[in-house]
Amino acid sequence: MTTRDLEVAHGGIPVGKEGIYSQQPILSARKLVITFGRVVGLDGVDLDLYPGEILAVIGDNGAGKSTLIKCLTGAYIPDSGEILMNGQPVHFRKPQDARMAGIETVYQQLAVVPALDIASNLYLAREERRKGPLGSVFRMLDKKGMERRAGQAIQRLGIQTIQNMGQAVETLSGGQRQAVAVARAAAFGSKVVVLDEPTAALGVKESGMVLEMIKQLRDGGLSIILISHNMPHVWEVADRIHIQRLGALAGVITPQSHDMGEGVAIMTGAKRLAPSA
Amino acid sequence: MTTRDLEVAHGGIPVGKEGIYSQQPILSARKLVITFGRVVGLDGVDLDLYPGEILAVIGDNGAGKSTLIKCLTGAYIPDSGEILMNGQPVHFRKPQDARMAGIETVYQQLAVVPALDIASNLYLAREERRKGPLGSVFRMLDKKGMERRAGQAIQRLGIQTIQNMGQAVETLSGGQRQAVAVARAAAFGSKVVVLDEPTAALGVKESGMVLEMIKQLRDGGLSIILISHNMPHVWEVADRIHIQRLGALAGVITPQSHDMGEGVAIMTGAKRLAPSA
Amino acid sequence: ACNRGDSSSSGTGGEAAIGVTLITKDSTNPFFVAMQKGAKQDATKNNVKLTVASGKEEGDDQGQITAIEDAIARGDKGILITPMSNGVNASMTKARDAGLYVIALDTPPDPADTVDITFATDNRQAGNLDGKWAAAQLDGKPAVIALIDLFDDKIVSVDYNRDQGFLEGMGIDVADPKKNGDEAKTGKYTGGKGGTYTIVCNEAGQGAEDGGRTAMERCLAKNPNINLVYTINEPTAVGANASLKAAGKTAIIVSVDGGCAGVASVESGIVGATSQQYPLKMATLGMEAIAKIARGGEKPKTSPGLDFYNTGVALVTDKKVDGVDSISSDEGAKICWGN
Amino acid sequence: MSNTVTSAAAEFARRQHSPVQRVQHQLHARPWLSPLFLLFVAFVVFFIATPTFLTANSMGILLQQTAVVATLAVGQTLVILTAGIDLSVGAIMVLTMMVMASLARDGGMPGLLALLIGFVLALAAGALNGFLVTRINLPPFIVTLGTLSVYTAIALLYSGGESIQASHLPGLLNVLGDGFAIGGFRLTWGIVVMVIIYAVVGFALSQTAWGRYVYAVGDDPEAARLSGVPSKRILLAVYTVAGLIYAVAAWELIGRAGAATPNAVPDANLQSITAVVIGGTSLFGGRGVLIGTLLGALIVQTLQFGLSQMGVDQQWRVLATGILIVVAVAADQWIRKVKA
Amino acid sequence: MSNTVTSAAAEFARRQHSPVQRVQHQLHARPWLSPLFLLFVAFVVFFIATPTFLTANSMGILLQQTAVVATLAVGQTLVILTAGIDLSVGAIMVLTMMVMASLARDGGMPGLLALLIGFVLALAAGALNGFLVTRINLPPFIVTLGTLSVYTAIALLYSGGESIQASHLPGLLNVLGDGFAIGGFRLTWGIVVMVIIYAVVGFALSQTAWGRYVYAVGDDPEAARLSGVPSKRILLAVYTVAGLIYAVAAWELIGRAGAATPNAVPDANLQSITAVVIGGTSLFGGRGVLIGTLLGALIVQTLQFGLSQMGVDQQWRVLATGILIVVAVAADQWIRKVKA
Ligand SMILES: Nc1ncnc2c1ncn2[C@@H]1O[C@H](COP(=O)(O)OP(=O)(O)OP(=O)(O)O)[C@@H](O)[C@H]1O
Ligand SMILES: Nc1ncnc2c1ncn2[C@@H]1O[C@H](COP(=O)(O)OP(=O)(O)OP(=O)(O)O)[C@@H](O)[C@H]1O
Ligand SMILES: OC[C@H]1O[C@](O)(CO)[C@@H](O)[C@@H]1O
Ligand SMILES: [Mg+2]
Ligand SMILES: [Mg+2]
Repeated sequence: MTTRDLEVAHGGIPVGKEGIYSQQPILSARKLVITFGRVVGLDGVDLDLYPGEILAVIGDNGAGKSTLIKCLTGAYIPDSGEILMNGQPVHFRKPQDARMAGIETVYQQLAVVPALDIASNLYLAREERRKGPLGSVFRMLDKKGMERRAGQAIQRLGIQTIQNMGQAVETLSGGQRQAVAVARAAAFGSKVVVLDEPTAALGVKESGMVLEMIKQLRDGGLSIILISHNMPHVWEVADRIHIQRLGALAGVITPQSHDMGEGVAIMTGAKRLAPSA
Repeated sequence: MTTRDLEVAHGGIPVGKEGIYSQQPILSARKLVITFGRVVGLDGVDLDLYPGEILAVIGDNGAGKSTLIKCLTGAYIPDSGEILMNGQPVHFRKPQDARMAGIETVYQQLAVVPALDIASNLYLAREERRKGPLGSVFRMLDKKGMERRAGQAIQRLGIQTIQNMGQAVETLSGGQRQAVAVARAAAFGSKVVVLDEPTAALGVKESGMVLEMIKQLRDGGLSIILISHNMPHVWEVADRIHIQRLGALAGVITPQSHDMGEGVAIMTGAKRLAPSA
Repeated sequence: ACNRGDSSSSGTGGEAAIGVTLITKDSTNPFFVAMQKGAKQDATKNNVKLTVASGKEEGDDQGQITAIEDAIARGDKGILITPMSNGVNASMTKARDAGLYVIALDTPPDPADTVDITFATDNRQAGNLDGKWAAAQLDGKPAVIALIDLFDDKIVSVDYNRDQGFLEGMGIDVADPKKNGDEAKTGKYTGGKGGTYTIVCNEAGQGAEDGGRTAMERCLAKNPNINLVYTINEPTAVGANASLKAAGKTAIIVSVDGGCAGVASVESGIVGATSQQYPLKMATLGMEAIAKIARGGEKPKTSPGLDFYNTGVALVTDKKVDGVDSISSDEGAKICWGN
Repeated sequence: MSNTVTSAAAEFARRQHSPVQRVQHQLHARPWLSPLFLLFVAFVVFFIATPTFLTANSMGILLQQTAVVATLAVGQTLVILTAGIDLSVGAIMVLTMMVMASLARDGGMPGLLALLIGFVLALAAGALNGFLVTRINLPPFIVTLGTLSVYTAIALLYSGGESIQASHLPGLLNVLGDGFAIGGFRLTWGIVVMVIIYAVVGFALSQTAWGRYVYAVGDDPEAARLSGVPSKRILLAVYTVAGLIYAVAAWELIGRAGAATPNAVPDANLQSITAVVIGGTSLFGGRGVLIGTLLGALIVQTLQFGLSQMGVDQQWRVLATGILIVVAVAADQWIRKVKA
Repeated sequence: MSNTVTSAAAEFARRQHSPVQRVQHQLHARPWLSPLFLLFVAFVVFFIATPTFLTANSMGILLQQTAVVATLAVGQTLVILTAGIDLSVGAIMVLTMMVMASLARDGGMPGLLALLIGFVLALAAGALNGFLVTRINLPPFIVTLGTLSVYTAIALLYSGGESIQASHLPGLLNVLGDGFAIGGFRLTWGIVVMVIIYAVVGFALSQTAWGRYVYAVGDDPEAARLSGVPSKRILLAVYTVAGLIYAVAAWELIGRAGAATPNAVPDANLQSITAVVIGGTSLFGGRGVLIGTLLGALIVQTLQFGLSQMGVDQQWRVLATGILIVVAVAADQWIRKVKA
């Protein structure tokens, strides 16, 4: 029985989203297993992400959420199992491979380079060169341009306390740093954006703006995986919810099929999602 | 006009807590200023923490919350201003000084040593020696004992996915790591416990247990400073709420005097806490 | 600021102090330390303002080149140098082109006319004396030889001259006379009464005690029956002896240097014979020569048949053998250097 | 209370514009200003102490003395910026030098060809380092410690340990020792080449994406990797480029020493690392500017040259240099930290 | 679906108990098993290659040859664990050795007193390093580079550059070169002292709070500081203890070389660092075990000794050692990483 069946069986198709679920998933995982020494990280996990949907992943601490998305984005190489993009098996050996395939990720341990400034981090591995021969021949960076656009991207997330884009990321507050990482993913994701607890360090207003941004990205046609411990946020934006428990998939629900309490109950093991419930 | 007046003027004395506010604050800050190059971190901030209370600190990203508690706990040395413990000026030159004075802190960028295991981190700088001459003469550590007690401390926070106390902290999930830091502060705080976003990475259940623990600590007579972006959490446990805005103190309220919406409005500058409101 | 004049030349004409730099290979080898000390004393006598410099360690050509340039910039009149290798030849030439007198000590450069003159031990001869003496001592017995050389990662003339000179003295065919270790490992030696020989090892001791010990240990582990040990210099001999002692073995040790410590070892029987060198003489002669030439005097001449001025070498041993000139440890102690 | 806030902020704003603050800001923005200042102080002191120091001639010599190590230190800076270390600096230089010289000896091969072969060899030697670091995942210290022995041994075995005098070599191999004089100030082509290398690599580090990657990989390799920086390719490139730079140093050295010699600059490792570290680059990677390295190399050389011009003896010079290095770096730290 | 999960978990559980998995687990828990294994392989190879290698006599010699560097490397390990580096290792040893020997020369002072003064001096020299690192906040590389020069110069100036033969020294200063034999296997007191130092420091590192602090300070200085670890005190202690250990090495060296000599072990820095790094300790601090250092020192010495017993020529030995170091560390990494 595949995850597809499960979801239809339990969560059903989210209201008003029927169309996209007849398409092929843009990203799928089949029976992913990964172990660290004696610790089992993932224990045969399936996942499907459809075009234009927001798939939330929830689960207790240590349930394997971050490990799962690391496997999906090339940061970890699973011991076994398969990853498919648009139905084709893919083998991401490194995060760069996933980026090339259009998957942009905000990792939980924010992948920012401490000594580099905000603009450099935002454009890291995505640098823009100057116009003309200075750029094409001498490969000179368009520093001014990148700084200006970085400022706009950060502003869009409502972070007003950052005073200049030349500040080293290591001197930023926790939330400011997270905003940099989120802004980067939002700016560059072309097909899939994966966000591992993107609002954990953000304030009320800033969180709201990130949720808004996520919806906009979805409406723009991107697919999104959102990991969060904030249930109201999840129920607000998610189309479907993948519940991870003790390294395994406990089931897929939708905000329509289950309420927050039920979701949490499944997540903590208080309730089981019976195959025919 | 002092913070004390302000609070009485606006927040008033929290219901049922009248007694403690006639005592001397256990920890106070007066006109703290700190700058980083051209960035103003704190701009003359006052703070009072009374015995046996939970003081929440809220504010937008970059408002100076972490900077404030770093100054209070010896991690930063303020450029000017005064810190008092029980009315006596103190000069913490390093975090260890604050610890010696009974202040235990969970920093936002969790101060855990990546390569050390969970038990070692929990007991870092608090090690216990073996009984008998092995401990007193040879200063041998009681590794077994510390591991056992560490396991219990972690369990108390509801983290069930940690499989052994000998696991290096760098291999833990974000939430597991946070749990280690919180468990440490809870175990060793003797007068004041400072928690900078202690539940940011925690799951629903685990967050709940940490809030429970915070209340227990308070009920046990400790004073607590809690920084959080989670307004429901704050309104649930805080006795008073210090609102930080753009590096300065915007006012002190209580959950009784203001509701969440008002709190957020003050925090974001949508509403001002007029001296005579 | 560029033309503040040169204080050393603005004195009282002919009697003004002249600047001279002494550049040794390193500053830790007792031999060079003695040379520096001697030179300092001679400097006062000759009204010379002496600056002492050296490479950081054996093999530091660049350090010597820098020291030469420094001397030129300082306006010195002459340089006394124990050239590290041919790598410094060009700089010595540059110094001479700039009008300085360059005198080599201890190690003749190749070609010899790179410098104005060299005052040195005949290192080939030094090794040769050791070899002849050792062959005679063996008295026809089979020779089981350990060769404790200077380096295994650099090629330096004293290294092969002494090693190959020693083997030549023993009467062993050395194949390429400028290459250590390419001779047959076994065969016959013709020195003394003649006999068979085995070369157990060529090991590098870095010219120091601890290196000498490690080298000798390796040799002994290969063949515990070694009865003849050649060492590049006396510090090496000390280490080699410590190793023999620890292993409870005895062997004839020969060496080069003749420092006071080395001569004492000869007296106590630890070292059988050592070829004594005269670093102070090198320094003195060099200093006098420069002082003289710089004040308009004449250049000294090289020793007959050699392209350098031979400062002499004498074999110090208390077991004199026929056909090899030597002096006793008592005599050696009177003219030794260092402590 | 809002009064307090405003006044503190205002006070701070005032302080911002005090001259000391402004100097401090410059020092933060341009971290090499402080070593430059130290160098200047050293110049003034030596100028007062000895007449032969600040002459056109001496300055030319000082630059010549600095050129080879300063060039090596460019490669070393690249490697250290990636949180690596290169102990094979000197070995690659010597190997290249001996191969170039042996090939071209007495017209055996045209100078240009010999030079090119040397460059390719150095590039390969650097690439091998990079390969071992990136593919076999070995610590750079171990890799370059190993190749230090290997390249040194090959250089010795190949050259038979003998040096080759300039007179046996084609002009091209010697040309970097030649130069031109501006007044009494003699500049060699070697110095010119060194300056060009600083300019080119400095440009690459500060103005191109490649340079950012070098910093990123050194500062936080995991974050760089997760951000999509092609870390392994960058590392491989760094070691390879470093090899190439050591070949240029080899060329300079032939001109400078007037010979190719297998035992040149035995402490090239320590000297090049010292220039980098005194220049303010962190041994932990990711932090530093290239121009600092040049200043670092100049500071060390200036101390030694100045003391030697003063006629200070070797032992005392070693002592003084040791003390001065510590004092210089302490002063540097202090200057940067001063609070108004 | 629950089926899938269970079977994957079960499969994993099965794999856990395969022999390979168990070996792997041991390798992770005891990282020094893998260098130990490599050492064993080297022994077997040399045993087959040459009859003189695996004899009681040779083994005694091998240990004696390793002792001094292995002792120095204990101090170096402490420093490197704190993410520092000590370039003054050899300088402190030589300075101590010359002072001890000069004082006691020809009965000038009782051996014990001279020894104690030497120890105090080394302690002070180490403490000065620590002071500069912790109070003036200078990078350890710079500090010890500076004191390397300073201590070396003082040693030379003090001793006049002359060595002092054992025959002029009291028995106590020489005693570590003496020993006893078990069959043909000769152990010196120097080896015994070295083993004791490993035991004591190893105990302190693994069993005491102090040891944890050393690791913590090296792994994440900021986290350690915020956790209340007295970082500066620990660093100061580390450099001071390291100084003391170098004094012991000086004592061992007098016994071994049969003389106190100012140019002993010129590459003590590189040798001690090499032992530490080959032993698996990270140059970035916070990771490593002391016993690895001993194995690292033994591996290098075994390669050199074994090759020399095989009669390999000098240049080729340098070449082979270089290659073998890289291969050994690569094999080490590979062994640790093997997946079932
Ligand atoms: N490199 C590693 N080595 C050992 N164990 C690991 C490693 N990485 C992850 N783990 C373990 O795998 C399990 C899953 O971790 P993961 O980070 O995926 O959890 P998570 O669901 O993201 O939790 P959180 O909500 O706390 O972020 C945890 O028990 C963790 O300790
Ligand atoms: N070392 C530093 N150098 C420069 N600026 C700094 C430094 N530390 C903090 N800042 C700046 O000070 C301001 C306050 O930061 P702080 O970390 O106190 O914010 P915060 O209120 O804790 O925010 P968050 O909710 O995001 O954690 C921010 O603008 C930050 O960029
Ligand atoms: O190391 C070689 C050098 O050592 C000496 O023998 C002195 O001990 C010198 O004559 C020689 O140049
Ligand atoms: Mg996670
Ligand atoms: Mg914060």
